[in-house]
Amino acid sequence: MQSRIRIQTEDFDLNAEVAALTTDGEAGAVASFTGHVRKEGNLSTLTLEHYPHMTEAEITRLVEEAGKRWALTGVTVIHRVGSLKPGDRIVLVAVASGHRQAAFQACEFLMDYLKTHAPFWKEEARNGERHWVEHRASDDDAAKRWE
Amino acid sequence: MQSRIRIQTEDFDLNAEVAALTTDGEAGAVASFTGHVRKEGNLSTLTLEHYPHMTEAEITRLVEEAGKRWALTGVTVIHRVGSLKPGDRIVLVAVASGHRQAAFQACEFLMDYLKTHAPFWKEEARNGERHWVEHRASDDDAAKRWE
Amino acid sequence: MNLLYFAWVRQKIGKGEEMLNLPAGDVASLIAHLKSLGSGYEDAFADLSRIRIAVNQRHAGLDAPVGPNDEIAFFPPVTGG
Amino acid sequence: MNLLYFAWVRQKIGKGEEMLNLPAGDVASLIAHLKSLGSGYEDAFADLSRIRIAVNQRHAGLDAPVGPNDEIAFFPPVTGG
Repeated sequence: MQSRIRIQTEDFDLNAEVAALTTDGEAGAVASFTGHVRKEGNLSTLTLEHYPHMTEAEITRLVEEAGKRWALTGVTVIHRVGSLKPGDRIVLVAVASGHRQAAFQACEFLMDYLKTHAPFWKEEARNGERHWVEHRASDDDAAKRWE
Repeated sequence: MQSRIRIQTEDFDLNAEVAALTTDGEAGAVASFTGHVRKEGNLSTLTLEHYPHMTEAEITRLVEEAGKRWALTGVTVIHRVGSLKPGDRIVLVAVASGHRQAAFQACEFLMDYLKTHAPFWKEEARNGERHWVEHRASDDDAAKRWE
Repeated sequence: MNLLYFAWVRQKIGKGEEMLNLPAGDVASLIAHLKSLGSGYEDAFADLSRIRIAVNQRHAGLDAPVGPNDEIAFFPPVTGG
Repeated sequence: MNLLYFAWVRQKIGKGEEMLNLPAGDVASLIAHLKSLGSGYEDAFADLSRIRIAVNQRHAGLDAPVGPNDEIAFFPPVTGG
């Protein structure tokens, strides 16, 4: 299984990422997830902080776990950090497999674990005031489904 | 809920399709699926035939059903027809929602129903011989999960 | 009624579309009639477990009623996606 | 040991990183010591249900052992993705 994990400030190219997962021709199915900054009336900036080194290490562990649970040919995880604007893309998880159910399940598993395990923190700026986004209990519930 | 359904011979642009689903800024989550022609030793061409008008009508019904089952902001279904080569993309289903579980589930539902309900037929050319791809019972089982 | 054939059903029958003037009935009686039209039809409809049906662009069964203004399509189980 | 603070933990303590020479113990004893260093630390660690811990870049609990060569990070529940 090939895997690509990137933490970066810049945006990503979905066509190129999906193509990279299918060039070997083994995978007929690619399930992808992109997370986007919502456009809300007073939200001006979303800033993402992370824990360098641990972020990559933790995501590597999550991807390895997904590779043990499902028959995958490739996984790509790209997470942006720094200052984002409403409408910007935040995260990509793309999973290639010979079977679409494996691709879907692994993609959802990775998103649920990213949300609960990968050391990122979001800070919103609204009307000139900054505050840290609160972790959601519903994300913990989502991750628990895979235990 | 916005919806786009296209049957076309040409390829599609994932970045543009996902951007179109998120320009209104309501959706934080987009789940996508792309199906690809596998590269197999002797497979030279995959030709897709369909039933014009019924294809669009049937996919419209499936998308409406997904919109009733989950809170979605947009759905895009693009299915290619005509002659494809190994590595080519066949289908895109992209679903936008405020909640990632709704996006994932609706995307998987739509793929399962496309595979069992939308009137497309694949013909493979291998070593100069053409034959029609057989429908898979596992696709029927996948669709039955949603009944 | 307007009849459409797809994939190997089309190939066995040798055409993709035809208009037939037939009395109203159901899909089963229509197939019985078609099988009397020649060996290509007989071959195409030899095993009805491999045939799917649409009436007016909606999936339908052998017991679906069909009349002179209907569009009836016959095809193998679908393989898109 | 090398200590790292992120998000509002970092802001309350007023720095992102520091080196401290402390005897080996567990995370709980380390936090007890940190809380004696000033009101910023006290504030950051006032409610441990809101604090998450990593030891050497792996998630860990209050009972995890820590020694002089370890990297210990304190942060709020994560909100990425």
